[in-house]
Amino acid sequence: MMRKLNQKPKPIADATAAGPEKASGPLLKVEDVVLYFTATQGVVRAVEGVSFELAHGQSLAIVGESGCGKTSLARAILRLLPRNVATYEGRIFLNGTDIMKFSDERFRRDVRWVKISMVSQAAMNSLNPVIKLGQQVAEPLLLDNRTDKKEAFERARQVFRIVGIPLAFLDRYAFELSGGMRQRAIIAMALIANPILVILDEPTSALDVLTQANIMNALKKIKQELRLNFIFITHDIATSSELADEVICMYAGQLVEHSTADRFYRDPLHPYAQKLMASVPTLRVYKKPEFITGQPPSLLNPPEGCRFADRCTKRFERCREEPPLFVHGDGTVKCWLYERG
Amino acid sequence: MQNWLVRLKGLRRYPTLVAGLLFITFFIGLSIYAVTAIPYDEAIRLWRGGPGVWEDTPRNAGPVWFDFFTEGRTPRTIVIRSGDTGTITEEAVGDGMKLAEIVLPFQYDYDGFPAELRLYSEAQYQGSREPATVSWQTPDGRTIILQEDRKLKTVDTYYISQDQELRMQLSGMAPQKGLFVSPDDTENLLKGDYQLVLTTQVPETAELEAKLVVYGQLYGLAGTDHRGRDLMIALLWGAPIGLMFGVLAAVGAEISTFVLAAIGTWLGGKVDRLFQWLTQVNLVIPLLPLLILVGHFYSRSIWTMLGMVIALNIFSATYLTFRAMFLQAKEAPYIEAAQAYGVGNFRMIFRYLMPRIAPTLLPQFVLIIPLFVFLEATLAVLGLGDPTLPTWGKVIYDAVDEGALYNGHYYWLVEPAVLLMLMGVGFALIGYSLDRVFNPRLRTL
Amino acid sequence: MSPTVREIIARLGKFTLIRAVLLFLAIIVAVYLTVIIANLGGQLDEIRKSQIRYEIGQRAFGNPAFRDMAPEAVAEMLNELAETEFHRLGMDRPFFPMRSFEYLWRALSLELGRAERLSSDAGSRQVRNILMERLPVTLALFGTSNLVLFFLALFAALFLSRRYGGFLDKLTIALAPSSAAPGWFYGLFLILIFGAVLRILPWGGLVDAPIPDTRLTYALSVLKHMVLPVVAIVLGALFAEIYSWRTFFLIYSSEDYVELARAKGLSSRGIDMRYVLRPVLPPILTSFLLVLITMWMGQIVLETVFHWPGLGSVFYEATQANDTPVILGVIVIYGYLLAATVFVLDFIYAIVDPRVRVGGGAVRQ
Amino acid sequence: MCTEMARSSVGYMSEAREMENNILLSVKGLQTWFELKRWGFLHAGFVRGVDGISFELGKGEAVTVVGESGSGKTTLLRTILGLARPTAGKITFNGRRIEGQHASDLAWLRSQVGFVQQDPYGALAPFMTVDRILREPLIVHKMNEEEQEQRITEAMDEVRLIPVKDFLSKYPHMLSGGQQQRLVIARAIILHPSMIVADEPVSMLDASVRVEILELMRKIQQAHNLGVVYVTHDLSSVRYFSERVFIMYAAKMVEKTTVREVVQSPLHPYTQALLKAIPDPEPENAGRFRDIPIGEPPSLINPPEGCRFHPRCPHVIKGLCDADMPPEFEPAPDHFVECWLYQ
Repeated sequence: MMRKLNQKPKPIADATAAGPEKASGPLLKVEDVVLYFTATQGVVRAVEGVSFELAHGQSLAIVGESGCGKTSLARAILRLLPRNVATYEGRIFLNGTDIMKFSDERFRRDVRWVKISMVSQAAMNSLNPVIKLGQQVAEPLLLDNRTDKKEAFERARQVFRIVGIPLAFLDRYAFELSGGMRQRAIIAMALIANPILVILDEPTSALDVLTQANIMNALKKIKQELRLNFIFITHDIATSSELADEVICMYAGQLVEHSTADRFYRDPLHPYAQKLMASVPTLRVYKKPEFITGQPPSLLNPPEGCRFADRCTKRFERCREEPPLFVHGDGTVKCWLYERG
Repeated sequence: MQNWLVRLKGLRRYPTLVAGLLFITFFIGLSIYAVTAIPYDEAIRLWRGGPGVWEDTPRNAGPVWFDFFTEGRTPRTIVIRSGDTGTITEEAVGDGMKLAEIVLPFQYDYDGFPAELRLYSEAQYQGSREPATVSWQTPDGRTIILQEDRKLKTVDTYYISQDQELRMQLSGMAPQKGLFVSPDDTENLLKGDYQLVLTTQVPETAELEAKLVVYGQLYGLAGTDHRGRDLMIALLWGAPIGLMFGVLAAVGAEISTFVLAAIGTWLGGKVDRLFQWLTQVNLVIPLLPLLILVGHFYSRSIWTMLGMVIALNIFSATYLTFRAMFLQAKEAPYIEAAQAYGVGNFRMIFRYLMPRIAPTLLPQFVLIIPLFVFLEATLAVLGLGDPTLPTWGKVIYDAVDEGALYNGHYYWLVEPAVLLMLMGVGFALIGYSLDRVFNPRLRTL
Repeated sequence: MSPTVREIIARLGKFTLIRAVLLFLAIIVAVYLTVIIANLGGQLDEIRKSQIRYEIGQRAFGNPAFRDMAPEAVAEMLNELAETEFHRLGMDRPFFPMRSFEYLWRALSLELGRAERLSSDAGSRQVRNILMERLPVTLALFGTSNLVLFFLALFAALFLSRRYGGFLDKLTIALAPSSAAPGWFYGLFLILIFGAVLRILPWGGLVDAPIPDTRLTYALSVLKHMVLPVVAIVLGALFAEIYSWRTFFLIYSSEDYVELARAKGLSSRGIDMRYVLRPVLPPILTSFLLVLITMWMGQIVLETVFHWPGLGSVFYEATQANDTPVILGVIVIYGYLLAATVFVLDFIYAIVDPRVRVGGGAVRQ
Repeated sequence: MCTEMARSSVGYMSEAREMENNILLSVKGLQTWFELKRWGFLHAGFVRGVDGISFELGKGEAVTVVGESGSGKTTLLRTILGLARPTAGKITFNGRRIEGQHASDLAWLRSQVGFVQQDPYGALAPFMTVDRILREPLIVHKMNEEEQEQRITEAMDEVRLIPVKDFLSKYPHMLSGGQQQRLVIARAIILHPSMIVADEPVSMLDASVRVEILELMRKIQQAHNLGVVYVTHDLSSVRYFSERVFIMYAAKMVEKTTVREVVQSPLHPYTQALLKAIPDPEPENAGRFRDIPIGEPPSLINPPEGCRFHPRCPHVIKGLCDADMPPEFEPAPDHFVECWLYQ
């Protein structure tokens, strides 16, 4: 029932990507990205040197408890930095080009909402209350006169059909839409500029179960048909498995494990990931969930050595030093248990 | 209340707040000094005037510190009383009469001419009034007869500077100038010893007294107004009155609106709609004209004005801002929890709703005070201030009414205006910085 | 389908009609309150009676029969006539409720009879003419100064909202307290500097002494006279408004949809216009309404200080001349002006805020 | 497990006899509507929060209500707590009637029902210390000084906020999410209620802390033989709350059964859709599409005619489902469902 997207609109201002299929290296390569904020009590070390790669056509889920830095990582990639940013370093390669070196203006013109777009966490009031929906969705195409008005609105109608919003909603206002519809409008807005990577930050956490499932179906369809890559950020482990080919687990601002979906959801490597999986209640098979004692460390002055040490049952004396990222099978894990590889 | 203290300690980082607090402590100090140095009834006596109160002060004299700007020494007021510096000599001349001669000497070495000359005299005796001659002796030995046979009343005031015959006698020069120059050099002043002599023949039982006042151009720290009143009294006493009116009005208006908003929002329904509509009515009532109507018909006492201002400000527009805040607070889950364990309406309003919004009440309260301080001044400037009280507004009213700007007495207007401004700015400085500390929405910026 | 234009107009019409009715009710209550306060000491009745006696006296002179009567007889006859007249008008009935409503109606329709001393430039003694003559002059000054204030504050606030923490921003924060003083206060200083010392601008008044003949020179002269009053009014509220609106902008520009707009790559100018300015207009209008209300009050003293022949100065003259009907008249007119201000701003609010224009959901009690 | 309470499934006993055979809460045909006003006085319809619900809860028994946002579950809780006035039907607690009473004469209910809310930080007054928060309900119920001290320490011990004196002077913002929720639970049990109403008690907590709080509530329930009504939207966590589960949709209870039955053989199409929609953390999910009905939860202001799920139901029977409201059937013992498929 979803009209197959016959022709893909000509990629616009296509300076970097030479079309997803032909590129050799990974779609996205993140190296030692660091992001600190200044708060009244001191410097919050939200993202502490995260590195990973994302191949073409692969979708990545980033999971972790609240305050582990997953949203900050997404903002770092899309360079959406708040006023109180303290340090912002590292390298981000998009199809081989380091977009961290781009000037803000070039980043705005060539990357943000051209190559990478985002569906933000607070979808409920991410729509401008005083402007009609169609205008807001088509807006990115009208910037720097990338396309004319007619083609922009045609594209808007296309993405509305893809995410399943009745076309009549184009000239309605945000307050006339239900939660589910608003969320779909935000997703449509992210697709409008035909990006190659879409970051989804808790897209459905505020919605009811059926609407959430519907939106997950829509995202899966988009993933297959438009061959889009997703980075899916959520604290809900079960929902993350809906869209994940690979999984990254974050804890206290650091990447503690990066492995394939099969490995992570069946038999995760890192002790924290294991505990996390154990604490998720399952519907169909009965298993008694466990909980993790204690609380995540404060990001103002994080502890020395492994940050999960004081909550980890498998702690031993090596854990006093900070473990590097060990390669283990086709994943990586930040834990001394895997020192021998 | 512990986290309030933490926030208050954090205020030091706000320079504007410290500046504001300095201003206000200055005014509080001024008020305390005013109330102690010049007790209330003394201030009222000096301000309301009455017989002889303003005799010794010049009219429209500038403040003393003007002298720094003019190189020369501007004349100050000299008062010569027969009792002390002046002398009375009496000599019996038979059939119950005596010849009395009052000599009032003074030394005059200022650069400018005096503003005015006046001779006050008292002659207590029965029977018909006797004539007296008044003469003026200059340093270079000349004697000028001011008055030939002036019939002295029991209490007599002789306005020398306004004496037209004298002016004719001095070939048209104004007496306060003519009497102080030598005939051949009428431009610059003749310094030296002068004296005024009053001779009269009166019954022996008569008691005589006289006082010559040579009014200077400058007087006191603040100068004087058109009636010769020392402005310092009004400038000092303006502070406590302004503070009292501003703070009491703010307390009355803000606290009542705050409580009503809490009640109206919590009870909701008809009560809330009624209060909202009353705010509409209040918006439409012209506050100042109504105050003036009351002042005009009934009484201009400061207490009536205060009562009316508070009454008319209970449903002021701030009701709507408070209502918006309370509506938000009312949705908080802890309110529903309190309902669940049985908290009644009264306790809910006063212990659950109000403490939540109270912190934002403080900046609003402080910001309202200057509005009321200026309201009191506005009433006074319209001539409707409390007639008895010496306030800044009253001084401004007199200044504007007497055209201070036209004839150059700028100090008369500027002094009260600057003090009024400083008090207003002081409170506003505190209010705005408190707003940045306590207003939750601002803290996140 | 989205509501058609006709539906929007119908909804706006209904919304404004309800607002208008509520406002008119508010005016009635406000004026009734004024009438009650005015007559607490019976003043209103005194004035009414003296006006009636005056009319009777006028009529009596015309009648030759009285001319040759002894003066006491004439006075006694006039008193009698006055008493019958009072009775006919029911002046002896209790004030509440009937006569108070009668006064209310007379006040509302501004037929307050003759002023006691004042008279309009055109010579009429009717209170209504006196007031109507001065109204346009006040509106002209009030209108210009507040338009200047609104746009100056709006764009300054928008400009500052992007320079949070900059020098200009800190300057505004430091200057914001200056608005604690009302317009007339700055007026005094302006007259002092530009009128008395520099003598480049007129002290006050509406137009030059020898009235210029051509319309153009007349208008220019009026404009010249308006400079100081307008600057005074604007200074009286400018910095406080810039500060509060810049805070609105800051709070609203941290909203999620502005974040998304920035993420979408909109330039900061584009964001300002569509994503910050428009959603912030409703709260700004509400805050500007409160400013206008205090402005109306400040108008009285300001016009007096600048000798600007508007409603404010006629009110001041009335208080000096103890002319009660004019005082009452001005209060009623101010009531209407305040209501009109509230209505206009409500109407603009309805147009600007789509939730009202398109009809948001009903409010759950 | 909680004590399985014997009761006859079909008929409802009169209130008097309910008392001695330990029915704690009985709800029959309950309706709670809110009037909607536009511009303050124009009547603009009703929000039908609860629209014909019946069930019973024994002493010491826990039951879970699964419903999504906008299903009326919060209105049901507020009605049980006496905060929302029912517009029809009967609701009795320990044999005493709740409906028809004015809020002020429900004082007796206040101490009998504890309330645990969803947002731990929001449920605590930010300007009160822990001591003050726990003392308020005791003051409202006029307890003397030592009784207050004794109950506060006892409640804090029970929720393991120890050492007690460390926490007493703290403010809510100084506590972690888990500690805040413990304090909410302490406040809910401090009046020694006979029932607890919990509105999504753990949904805002992190996964690691969630189970800890659930186990704490189970322990307290068994220790004091409390009746508990849990409300959650997360079907997969129901098994850890209670034995029985009610599925709520558009202000009605569409299915009432045990947890095992609801997972193995859900009857109502909406429950079936829910089960299909909820993922378990398995890698295969990425490839599969879930076959679930599209559409939005219905508005409670003018709900659809007949069965409220018919616009989204895959097995809708034209002429029947979209016309009349299905009554409650019992196709299997203790398994009730409101759906025409089982007539």
